Amino acid sequence: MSRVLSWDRSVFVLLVVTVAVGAVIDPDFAGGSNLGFVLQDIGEIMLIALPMTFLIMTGEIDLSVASTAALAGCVLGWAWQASGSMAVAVLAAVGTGVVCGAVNGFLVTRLGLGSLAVTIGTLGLYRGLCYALLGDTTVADFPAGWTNLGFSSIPGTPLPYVTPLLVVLAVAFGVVLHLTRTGRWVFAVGQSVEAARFAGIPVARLKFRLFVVTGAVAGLAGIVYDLRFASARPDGALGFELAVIASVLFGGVSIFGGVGTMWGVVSAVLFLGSVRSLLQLQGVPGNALTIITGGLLLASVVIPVVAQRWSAFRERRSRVLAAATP
Amino acid sequence: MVDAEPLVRVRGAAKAFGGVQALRDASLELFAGEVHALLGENGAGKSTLLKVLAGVHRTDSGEVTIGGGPFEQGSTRRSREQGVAVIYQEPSLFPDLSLAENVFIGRQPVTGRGAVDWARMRRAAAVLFGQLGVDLDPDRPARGLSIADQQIVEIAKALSTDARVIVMDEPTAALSASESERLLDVARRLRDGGAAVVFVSHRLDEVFALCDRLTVMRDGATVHTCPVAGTDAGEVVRWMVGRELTDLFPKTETTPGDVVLRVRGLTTDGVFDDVSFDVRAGEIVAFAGLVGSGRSEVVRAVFGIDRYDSGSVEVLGSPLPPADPRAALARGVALVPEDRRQQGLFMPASIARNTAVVVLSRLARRGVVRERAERELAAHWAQRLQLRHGGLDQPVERLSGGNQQKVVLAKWLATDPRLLVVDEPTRGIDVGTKAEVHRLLSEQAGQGLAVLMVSSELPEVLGMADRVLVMREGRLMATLDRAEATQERVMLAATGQASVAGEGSAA
Amino acid sequence: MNGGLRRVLAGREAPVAGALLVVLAVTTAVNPRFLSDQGRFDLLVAIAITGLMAVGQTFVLVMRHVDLSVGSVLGLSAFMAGSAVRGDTGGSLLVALLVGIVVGVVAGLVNGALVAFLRLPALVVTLGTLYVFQGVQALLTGGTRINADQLPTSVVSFGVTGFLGVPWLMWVCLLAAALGGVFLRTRRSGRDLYAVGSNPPAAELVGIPVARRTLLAYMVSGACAGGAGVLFLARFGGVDSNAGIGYELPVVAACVVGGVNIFGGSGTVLGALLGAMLLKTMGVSLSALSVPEFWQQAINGLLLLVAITADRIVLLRRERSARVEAARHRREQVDAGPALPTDGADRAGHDGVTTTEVVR
Amino acid sequence: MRPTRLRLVAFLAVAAASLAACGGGSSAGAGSSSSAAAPSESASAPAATAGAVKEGLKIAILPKAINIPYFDAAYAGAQKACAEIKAECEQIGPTQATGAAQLQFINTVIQKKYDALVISAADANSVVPALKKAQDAGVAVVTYDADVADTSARSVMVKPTTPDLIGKSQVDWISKAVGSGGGEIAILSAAATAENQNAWIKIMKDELAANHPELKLVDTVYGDDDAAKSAEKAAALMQSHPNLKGIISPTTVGVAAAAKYISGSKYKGTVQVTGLGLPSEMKAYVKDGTVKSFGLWDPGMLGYLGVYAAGVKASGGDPKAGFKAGDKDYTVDGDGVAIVGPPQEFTAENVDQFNF
Repeated sequence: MSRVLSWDRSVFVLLVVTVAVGAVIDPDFAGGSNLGFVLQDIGEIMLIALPMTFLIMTGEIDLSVASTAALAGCVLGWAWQASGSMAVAVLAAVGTGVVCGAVNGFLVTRLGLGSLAVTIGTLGLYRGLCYALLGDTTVADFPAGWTNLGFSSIPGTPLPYVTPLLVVLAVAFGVVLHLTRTGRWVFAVGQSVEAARFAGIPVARLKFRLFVVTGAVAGLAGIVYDLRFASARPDGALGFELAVIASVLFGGVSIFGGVGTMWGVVSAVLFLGSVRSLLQLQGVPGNALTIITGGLLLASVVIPVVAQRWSAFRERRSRVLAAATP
Repeated sequence: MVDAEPLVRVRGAAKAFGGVQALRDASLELFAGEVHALLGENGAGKSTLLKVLAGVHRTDSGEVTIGGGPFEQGSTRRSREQGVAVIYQEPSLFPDLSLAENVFIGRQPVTGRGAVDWARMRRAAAVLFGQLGVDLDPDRPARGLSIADQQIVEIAKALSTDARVIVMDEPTAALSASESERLLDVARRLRDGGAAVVFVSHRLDEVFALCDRLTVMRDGATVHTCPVAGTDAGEVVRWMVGRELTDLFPKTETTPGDVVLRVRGLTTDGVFDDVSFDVRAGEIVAFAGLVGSGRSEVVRAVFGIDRYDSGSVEVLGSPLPPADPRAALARGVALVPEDRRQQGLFMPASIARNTAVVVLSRLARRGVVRERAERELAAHWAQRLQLRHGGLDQPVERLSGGNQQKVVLAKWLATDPRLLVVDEPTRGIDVGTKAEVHRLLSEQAGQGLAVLMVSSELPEVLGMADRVLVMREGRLMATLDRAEATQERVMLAATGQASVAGEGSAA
Repeated sequence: MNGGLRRVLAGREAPVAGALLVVLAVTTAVNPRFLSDQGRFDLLVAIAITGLMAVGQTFVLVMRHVDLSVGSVLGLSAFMAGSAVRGDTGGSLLVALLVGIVVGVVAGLVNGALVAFLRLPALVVTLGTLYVFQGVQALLTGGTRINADQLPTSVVSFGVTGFLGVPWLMWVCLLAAALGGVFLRTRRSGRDLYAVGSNPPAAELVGIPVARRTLLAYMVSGACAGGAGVLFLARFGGVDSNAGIGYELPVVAACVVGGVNIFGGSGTVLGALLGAMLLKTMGVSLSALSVPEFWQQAINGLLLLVAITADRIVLLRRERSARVEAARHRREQVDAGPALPTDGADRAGHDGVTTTEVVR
Repeated sequence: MRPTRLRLVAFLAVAAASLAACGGGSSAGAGSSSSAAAPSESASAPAATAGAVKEGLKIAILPKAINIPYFDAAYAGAQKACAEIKAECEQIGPTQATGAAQLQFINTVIQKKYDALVISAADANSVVPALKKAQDAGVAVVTYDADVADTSARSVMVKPTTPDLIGKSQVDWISKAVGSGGGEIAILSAAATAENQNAWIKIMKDELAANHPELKLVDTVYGDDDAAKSAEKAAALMQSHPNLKGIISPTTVGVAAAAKYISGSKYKGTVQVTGLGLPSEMKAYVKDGTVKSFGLWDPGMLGYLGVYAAGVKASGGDPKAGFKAGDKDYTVDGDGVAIVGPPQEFTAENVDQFNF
C-alpha cells in the first residue's frame, strides 16, 4: 500500500463511492430522512469508537464498553426514578462510566494485567451489575422532552439531535489525536512503549486516563442509547463492543497500535452504516448482511497484506528483469 | 588446519536486502579441528554470512560447500541436518520450556511409539550440562536464566546435534570473566573433538587466546585471512577499519564545576548493590565494566525508568523522586538509552516527530503542537549534528544506525539538559560517526554539561572520561581518575582479578 | 516420577483443581443434592461442550493466537451434522460426528490459512470469520430448524445417556482432552506449539515449520468446535440459527482461568478443562446455593478478574525471587571463579590503540 | 456496522433471541385457514367493519427475528391474507430479536414507502419512537404477537389470546399433569426483561394463589431463550428444589429445553413440564411421555388477521371499530386489541395434526 492510497484514505473513498452509487441506484437512500436515520443509527458506535481508537492506538483494548454503556444506561433509569431529576441521572450515568473505566484502567496499568483478559472479565461484571440493579424491570418513563432528543430531528433539518454531539466529539478527538501533545504521546506509546517511557511519557497515567475517557464516553453512549429507545434495560447495547472494535480496525487502526487516523475511523463507521442501510433498502436479507460485515473486516486486514506482497513481488520481478537485461 | 580440504568453503558470496548490499564478496574457509575467528566492524557483513550458514538467509550469488559437496541453503532445519549449529549473541531460548527441552526442541528423544521420552531427554541434558561443567536443573524453565547460562544451554544444543561446524556469534559479550573462561574451554574442547568452530568476538584478547586462524571482513567482503600466530591486535584493527585510528577522542579539557548528580547507596535487590557516586558540571564520568555488570540498570534507576529498593538520588542538591522520568526531565536530566531501536526511537515515526517528542509542550501553542516549530527544531539539530537524511518527514527506520543515533542525541540535547546520561553512545555505528559523537559530547561537557557515560568500549572510556567508575556484578569496584585509569586497571577491576585496585574507592 | 509430582504441584492446574474442590465441597455441604447421581450427571453434561471447545482453544492460545470463531463453527457444524442425519433412523451418530468434525476442520483451515500464510492478527481474522461463518450458517439454515423428532434416536439418546455414570458427551470431551493432552505433552509437533508461542522468532530459527503448526492448531480448534456442535445437537435434540452465539468469550475465559497463558507458551489441556469445569460448576453452584439470579453474572465476572489478578501476583513474586536467586548464584560463581589470564590485554597494545574490546 | 449484528459475541449470550414465545393471539384453528375453527369470542361481534380494503397495497411483515419457525408460520398466514386482498407482502427482519435490530427495518419500511407494517415488537419500548415516525410518514402500523408499550404507536394489536387465558391455561395444564396431590412447581422464563412473560407470570401467581392451594410456586428462573442456559437452569431447579413436581415454561425455547432435559434424566415421570411450545419441537417429548400437554395458538392466524387489520387502516378505514377478515368479523376492544381465542392445548393425540 503506497502512502497515497493508505487504508484510511481507501475507506474514505469507499464511503464517497458508496454514497454516490447509493444515490444513483436508490433515490430513497440519499434522502434526508434516511441520512438522518443512518446518523442516528450509528450514534453510539461512533461515540465509543472515538476513545476506542485512542486505546487501540496505544496497544490496549476495552471489550467492556458495551457493558459499561448498558450499566450507565441502567443507572440513568434508576437514578431518574430515585431522584426525579434528569440532570442528576445524567451525571450519575456519566459518573458510572468514569468509574467503570477507572476500574479497567487500574487493573491494567497498576496491576499490569492484560487489557484483553481484564475487559473480558469486566464485560461480564458490569453487565451482571445491570441485572443486579434493574433485575427484570425496564425503566420507560423518561420525560418526553428528553426522549424526544433521542429520536426526533433538529427542527428544520433531517438531522437527529445526536449529530452535533457526534460532530463536536469527533472533531475534538481528532484534534487531540493529531494535533496535540497527548495525541503525539498516543502514537508514541503505540509505536514503542519502552521508547515512550524513556522519553518521559507517563505511559501508565496516559493509559489510565484513556480508559477513564473511554468509560465516560461509553457512559454518554449509554444515555444516548436509552433516550433513543426511550427505555433503560439491563440488556441494552448488547454486543456493541465488537461492532466498535470492528469499526476501528476497519478504519485502518492497527491492532498492534501506533498506526491510525481519526478520520479513517469516522469514515469507517459512516461507511459501514451506509453500506448496511443501502443493502437493507435493497432488500438484502439480514443473513447476507452478517457475512458482509465479517467479509469487510477480513478485507481490511487481508487487502493491505496482499497488496504489499503483490508490490514486493512486482518490484522483485522488475529487478530480476532489469538484471537480466544487458 | 589438519585437512587439506576445508570442511566449509564460502566463495564470493553476495547478498542484498532491498537496496543494501550486505555481502559483496565474502569468502571463508573452515577446517575441521580449528577455532576460526571472524572479525569485522558492525555492519561488515559477519552476521549476514553467519545467517547464511545458519540457513536463515540465502546468498544471491557465490558458492557455499560443506564437506566437499554443495551446501543446501535457506532452511534452518536443513542447516542443522548438515551439521551446522549457530549460537547467537542474544540467545533465543523458549522461556516457558524446560532447559532439557530447549536443548532438544524439534529433536526430542522418542520412545518406540513416538512419544517424547522425557526421562531420557532429562538425562541426556544433564550429561551435556555436566560436560560443560555447569550445574543446571534440566527441569527448570528457561525463564529467568542468566545470559551466561542461556548461552550454555545454546552450546549444549549445538553439542547435542553432533555439529561439525559450530558458529558462536559474540558468545562472551555478556559473560563474566569466569563464565567467559569456561566458555573458551568449551570451545577448545569442541575443536579437539574435531569440530570447526567459528568464533566472533570483539574482545581481541580472547581471539588471541583461543583462535587458530582469523578472517577479517569489511564492507561485506573478506579482506584478510591468516593464522593468528603471525599477527597482532593493531594489525587486525587496521584491517577491520581500513585505516589508521588517530585522534578518535577529541577530549576538551574542562574544570569540573558543582556537583550536578549525587547518588548514594543505590540498591535494587539482585541487580545492583550500594552504588554511590557524583557527577559534576563539565565532567564526563564513564561507567566501565562488562555487559551485565549492572551499569545500565544503575542509570535506568537514576533516570527513573526502574524503581530502586533503597538509596537516594539528588540533582543539583535536591532529591529526585524515584521512578519518575518526567521529574528527572523537568530537572534537566536526559538519558540516551542503550537500545536505540527499542528504547531510543519510534521507528515508524518521522525524524521531526522523534526529535520533538520530549519537548512537545515547548512547541505547543494553546495545546496545539505547531508543526512548523517542530520542523524548525528538527532542522536545527539535523544541521548541528550533520544528519544525513532524505527529508525530515522520513521515518527513522530508514536511516542508517549512525544517523539514527544522531536523532536520539538530538532528541535529548533538544531538552537542553544539565546532566546527559548516555548509555553505549556509539554502539554499532561507523567509525566516522563515532568520532562526531565523541566530539559532540566533549564539546557539550566543555560548555558545562555534566555527562555520565556507560560504555563497553575501553578506548572510548579511557579517551573520553574524566573519571572512570568500574562495576562488577552490581557493585562499584573502583573509581579511577583520568590519570590513573589504564586499560589494565579497568579490566582488573571489571573482571574481579584484583578487586579494588587500591586507589580511589567508591565515594 | 518425583519430577512429575513436583511439576504437578508447581503447575498452574493445582490451584484450579483446588478451587474446584472447594466449590464442590462448599456447595455439597450446603445442598447435598448438588452431587447426587443426577446432579453430577447434569453438571458433567453442562461442562462437556465448553470443555471440548476449551481443549481446542488451548492449542491456539499456546501458540499466542486466539480463535473467536468457535461459537459460529459450533452452530454451523451442528446444523450441517443435523441435516446430514435428518430422517435417518439407524446408528448414524458416527456420520453426524464425522460431518461435524469435517465442517470444523474446514473452518479451522480457513482461519489457519489466513493467520499462518498471510500472517494476519488472529484476533481480527477470527472476529471476521465469526461473522462470516455465522452468516453462512444462517443462510443455509434459513427459517428451518432441526427438531428432536427428525433426528435418529442414536443421536438424541447420546445426549442423555452415559456410561459408568458419566454422560457420553463428557466421554467425548474427556477423550478429546486425553488425545489433545497426550499430543501436546508427548509429540514433537505438539511441543512445537509451545515453542512457537513461547518465542516465535526463535521457533523460526530452530527450524520449526511455524505455518504448518499454526494451521494444525486452528484445525484442532475447529475440529473441537465442530465436535462440540454435534454434542450440542445431541444435548438439545435440535438446533436453530442461534446455536453457539456468544460462546467464544466464555471458552477463552475458561482457558485463562485454567492457567493457559493468553500470551502463549504455557498452559495445558488439563488446565483448560479444569477451568471450564470451575466456571461451569461455579455457575451451577450459584443456583444451587440459591444466590439471587440477578447477581450471578456479576459474581462470575468478578471471579474471572480475581483469577487473573491472583495469577499475575503469583507470577510477579516468582520472577522477583528468581531474579534475586540468580544474582546470588552468579555472584557466588564469580567470587569462586578461576583467575582470568591477562595475557590478552598485554598483547593488544599497538599504535596507541590499547583495547580488549574494539568496536562493538 | 450496527449494534445488532455485532452483538454476536456478548459475554453470556443473554436474551438475544427472545424467540417465539411471545404471544399474539390467533384462533386455535389448525393451519391458517380462516374459516375453520376460529371459535373466538370476537367472531360473534356485529359487522361494524370498516370500509373495503384497497387492492395492490404494499405490506411489510416484521417479526421479532427471521429464521424462526413460529414467525414463518405466521408469515404463511399473512401471505394467505395478502392473496385474498390482492396485496403485495414481504417479510423482512433481523437475525437477532431485539428492538434495536428492528429499527433498521422500520426505517426501510418508511424509506420504501410501504403502505402498512405488521410488526411483532421484540421490545415493547424501544421501537415506539420509530413506529410513531412511520405513522407520521403515512404507514399503517399494526402489531401482532407482541405489542408495544405505547398503544398510540399502532392502530390495532392482534393478540393471540389474552394474558389472562395464557396464564390460567398454563396453571390448568400443570395442575392436571401434577395431579390432585399437588406440590412444588417452578417457572422457567425467557429473559428477565421480557414484558409478556412477566405479565403472564404475574397472572399465574394470582391464579395459583386463588385457585390452586395444592401447588406452591417456589422459584422463577430465566433461561434467556438460550437452549443451553435454559437446560442448565432446569437442572439447577432440580438441585435447589428436590421436591419439585412441575415446571412451567411460557417460552418455546425454554419448554423444549426443559422437556429435553427431563426426558433424559431420572426425573422423567416424576416432574411434569408444560408451557408454550411449538408442536414440531415438542412432538418427541409428548410422545415419550415427558410432557402430558402443552399449548400455543396458531401463529398463522396472527399474520392473517394482522394483514387484514393493516389493510383496512391503509385503505383509510379504522380497524379499531372492528374489521372483517376473510368471512368473519372481529371486534376490537378499547385498547385497540383484537383477540383471537384461547390457546390450543396439544397432547399426544392431536400433536401430529399441527405443522408449525
